[in-house]
Amino acid sequence: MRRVYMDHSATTPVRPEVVEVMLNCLTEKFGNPSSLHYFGRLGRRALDEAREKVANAIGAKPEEIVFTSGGTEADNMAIHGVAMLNQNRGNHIITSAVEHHAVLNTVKALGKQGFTVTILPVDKYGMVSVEDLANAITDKTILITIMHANNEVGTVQPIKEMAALAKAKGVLFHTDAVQSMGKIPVNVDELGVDLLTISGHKIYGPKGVGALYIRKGTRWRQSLFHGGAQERLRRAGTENVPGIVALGKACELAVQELDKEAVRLTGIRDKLIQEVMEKIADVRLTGHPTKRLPNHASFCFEFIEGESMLLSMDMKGIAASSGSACTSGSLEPSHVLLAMGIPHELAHGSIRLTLGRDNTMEDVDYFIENMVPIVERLRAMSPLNPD
Amino acid sequence: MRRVYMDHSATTPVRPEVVEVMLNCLTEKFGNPSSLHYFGRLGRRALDEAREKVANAIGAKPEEIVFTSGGTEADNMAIHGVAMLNQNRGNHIITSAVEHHAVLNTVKALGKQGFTVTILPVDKYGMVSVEDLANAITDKTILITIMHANNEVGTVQPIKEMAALAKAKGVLFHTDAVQSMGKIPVNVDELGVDLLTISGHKIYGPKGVGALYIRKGTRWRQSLFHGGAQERLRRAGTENVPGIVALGKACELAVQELDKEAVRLTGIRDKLIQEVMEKIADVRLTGHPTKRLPNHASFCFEFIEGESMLLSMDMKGIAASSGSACTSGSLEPSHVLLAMGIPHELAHGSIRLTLGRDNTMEDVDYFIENMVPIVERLRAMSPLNPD
Amino acid sequence: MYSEKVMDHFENPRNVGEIADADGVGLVGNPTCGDIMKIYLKIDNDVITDIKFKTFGCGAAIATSSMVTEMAKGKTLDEALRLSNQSVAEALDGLPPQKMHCSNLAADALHAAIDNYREKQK
Amino acid sequence: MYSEKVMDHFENPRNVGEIADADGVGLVGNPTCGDIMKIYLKIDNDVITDIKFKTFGCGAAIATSSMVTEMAKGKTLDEALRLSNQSVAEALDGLPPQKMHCSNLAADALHAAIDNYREKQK
Ligand SMILES: Cc1ncc(COP(=O)(O)O)c(C=O)c1O
Ligand SMILES: Cc1ncc(COP(=O)(O)O)c(C=O)c1O
Ligand code: FES
Ligand code: FES
Repeated sequence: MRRVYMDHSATTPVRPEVVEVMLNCLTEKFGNPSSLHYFGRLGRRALDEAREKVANAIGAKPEEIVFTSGGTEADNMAIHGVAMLNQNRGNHIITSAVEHHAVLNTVKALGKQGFTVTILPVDKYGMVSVEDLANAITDKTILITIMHANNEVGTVQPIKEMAALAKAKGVLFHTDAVQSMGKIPVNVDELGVDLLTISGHKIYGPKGVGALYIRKGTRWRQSLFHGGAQERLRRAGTENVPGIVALGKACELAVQELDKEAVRLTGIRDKLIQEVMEKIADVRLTGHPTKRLPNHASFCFEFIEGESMLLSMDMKGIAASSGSACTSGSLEPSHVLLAMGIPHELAHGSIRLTLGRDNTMEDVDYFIENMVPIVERLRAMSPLNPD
Repeated sequence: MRRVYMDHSATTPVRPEVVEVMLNCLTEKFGNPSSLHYFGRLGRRALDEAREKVANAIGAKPEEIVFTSGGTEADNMAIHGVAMLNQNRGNHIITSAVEHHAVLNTVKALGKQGFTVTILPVDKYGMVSVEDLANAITDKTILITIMHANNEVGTVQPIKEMAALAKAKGVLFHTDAVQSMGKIPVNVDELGVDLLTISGHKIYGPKGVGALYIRKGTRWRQSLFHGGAQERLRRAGTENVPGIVALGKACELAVQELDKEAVRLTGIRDKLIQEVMEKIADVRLTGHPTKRLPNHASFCFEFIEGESMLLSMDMKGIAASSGSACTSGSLEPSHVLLAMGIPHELAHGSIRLTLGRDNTMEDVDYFIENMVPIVERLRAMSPLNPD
Repeated sequence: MYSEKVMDHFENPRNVGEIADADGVGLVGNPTCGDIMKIYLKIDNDVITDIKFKTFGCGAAIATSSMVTEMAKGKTLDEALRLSNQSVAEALDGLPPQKMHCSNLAADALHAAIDNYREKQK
Repeated sequence: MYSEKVMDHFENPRNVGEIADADGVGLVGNPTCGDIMKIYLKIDNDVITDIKFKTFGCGAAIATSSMVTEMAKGKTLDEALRLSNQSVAEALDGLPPQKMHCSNLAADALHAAIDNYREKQK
């Protein structure tokens, strides 16, 4: 069966160039970077080079990069570490209603530990308002954490404006750039952020590795793990050298190819959106119409439910995802769609199509060809369908 | 140059069978296990199979295994999670003076947060006394965490007796089995432990992956990470499927080959110890003479220092490690050797040789051949040498 | 994640549709996830002679709807009332744990349709 | 981690040994790591004519010992006293940050040996 993978925001395959460098660190350069000997030095060098690559990719200095086990750990580490070190300065943390759970749940947990939390609303496009943020900052505010681009609807936030505001008020700013990395430019100085999260498996690197950027001089301290002195005491545990080296390579390639790939993907995405809106009735684009990731299309289909669409698509070899309650462990529909004011029932019918390196214009044709009858069939079965 | 790697307690190369299954999950089975579609289901199945393999290897049930980013995270997770959930029952935690920093520093950190900590001493062999443990337990004790085998001196602790004691008193027992796994039998029921840590990169699996066994019904809760609902809410973050699958395979192979390999390594190790003691004067075996890991030989050489020995050995292609202050980030000599009553100066001259799959009897000859003149040369340079 | 039987009923659902002059109609919403199911009955001499459904919901919701209509057809109302969520799930070779609640929807909709019929008879 | 020069001085240390009838001897222990260094001086007309060392310590300790003896040989005592930790480390093309303290050992031992000689002259 033809297989069309359109779920690159969930995860990506590891690309061959990355597999290659990774392999090398599993077998040849397997030494523990803390070891003095030849093997250890090879490991250490590989680690140093990877750190440089990651730093270069986001415009940072190598010593500002801490490697983690993924985006989730980096988000936790950023937020918890700032909160712990700045308790004496204030106890107010600001985030947005559309953050990934790695941010939202971490902030909420702090809310139960004596911190005051403001969760900023978003507009119907999933956009946070800079004015709302300005109004929310108090002299107790120590941290603002707002994602660069949203994983469910692709909306890109005005991080630059918000970070500038934070800076003017002396508040630290963290952004989760897990989804934006490799799709739009991510530069810590241009964004003006103090902390920034990336993850390997969203950029054709492996799962289980990520990085946290911590601007030099940022009032942050390690507060999650205790153990060895790795990562200059900022993250205990033997370094995942193969994963880190792979992340380095993935970052390097992502940045090299960004411009070309963004143009190509935008073309495919725009065709996808256009065709869906044209060929299928009662469908709504979710997220911002223009300020969105170049590879990201997301919709709500009226009268039908996400999981049954996904299953039907899967039978045709199409891989996508949904924010439907029926696909989530919690049985709650996506908090992102709800925060955008989309009613429960409509949120139920959400589908996310996220494109990547292997997708082509033909994939769009294949998708539309198959999706039209799927929607028809499921709508014919739906008690909500007015026809 | 001939290269003889004798530092398997620091880390191991990933074996080819493990590389193979890992590779498969980087490229083919790359799906996110949380995804509904074909690719996601492949990832989920790979994850489930790996969980079964790890569980089988230690006599556990699959649902009792939580995958982590390594031994360090698993140790932190075990200790912190028990402490957080049992605060209302008591605030006393017992550990030993020879634990890995992932345990020791975690327990000490809790000591600063209102918990009372007892750090049990060890005898000259690095052995914890069951009697000492019995005397230390109070009605406030909620957790005992004592490692199965020591990483620096190879001493194997009487976990079975200690865990039985804990059980009789209703105290939870965690053991760090990072070093024992694959070298001596590790079975959670035979040991009688409630929680147990393993790490991939010590058993020919990759770095950056580990597992925590949590016996069904254990009063433990996740308390490190917040985020997605992975690992049945016990560990947030996209699962490191390639690493986990590799860990599963590594565990399977480790157990299959354990008996044969233990006999083979014991033979090489015994020859190594015997030759060192015979051919080099003023050297002391550290750790227990018999109750030690089959692949583990460790010594203190009088009058000379560890790092300079390591560097000299490295010039001959021999990779080993040392608990010398000069090789540690902290400039403190090994807390393990000091806890065993070895004086600072002697601890300075420690060397650890840990054997693995590729080592042969010839490696011992090569080591001795080269080590004898190294020791001679460094002793001739030493102001401490009485000759 | 779903059994072959679930996937078969999802792909080829039995008895989809409406009955214009139904003797009983049941409409239920699933309180946990918000899914909705509607069941139409034709009843002759206390026996279900025809049954159709319409469902807005997940794969399991559609499959259990289909299965429950198959199981109910030809049964007396009392027999049909004894069809439980459990029995529907079993007939589908089981459902994933987090999807067990979906089978409630189907059994509840059937029971609601029978209640509706009986109300009208009074 | 170490520069080539460090490794060269570690592998082929200059001036290892003792001087039986030394004019000055300095013995210092490194307070941070516990390493020990002993330096022996032969002095003629305020000039260091011979110098030897013995060191118990890390690679950097041995290399800095070797380097400091090379640097001191032929110098007047006042010149030798101006040899700092920093200049020894620089002569070795630098040391890793966590090893900078090792160079203290070498300079300190030299200074201690000179002090010892001057004490004896009094
Ligand atoms: C926006 C965002 N943040 C964080 C994460 C978590 O990253 P990871 O899966 O590497 O833990 C993800 C993806 O899962 C994400 O999309
Ligand atoms: C006994 C022991 N526990 C824990 C660890 C930490 O494991 P990891 O390196 O996977 O974090 C190690 C090794 O580093 C170890 O030897
Ligand atoms: S009926 Fe909604 S999840 Fe199944
Ligand atoms: S002198 Fe001891 S660490 Fe260098």
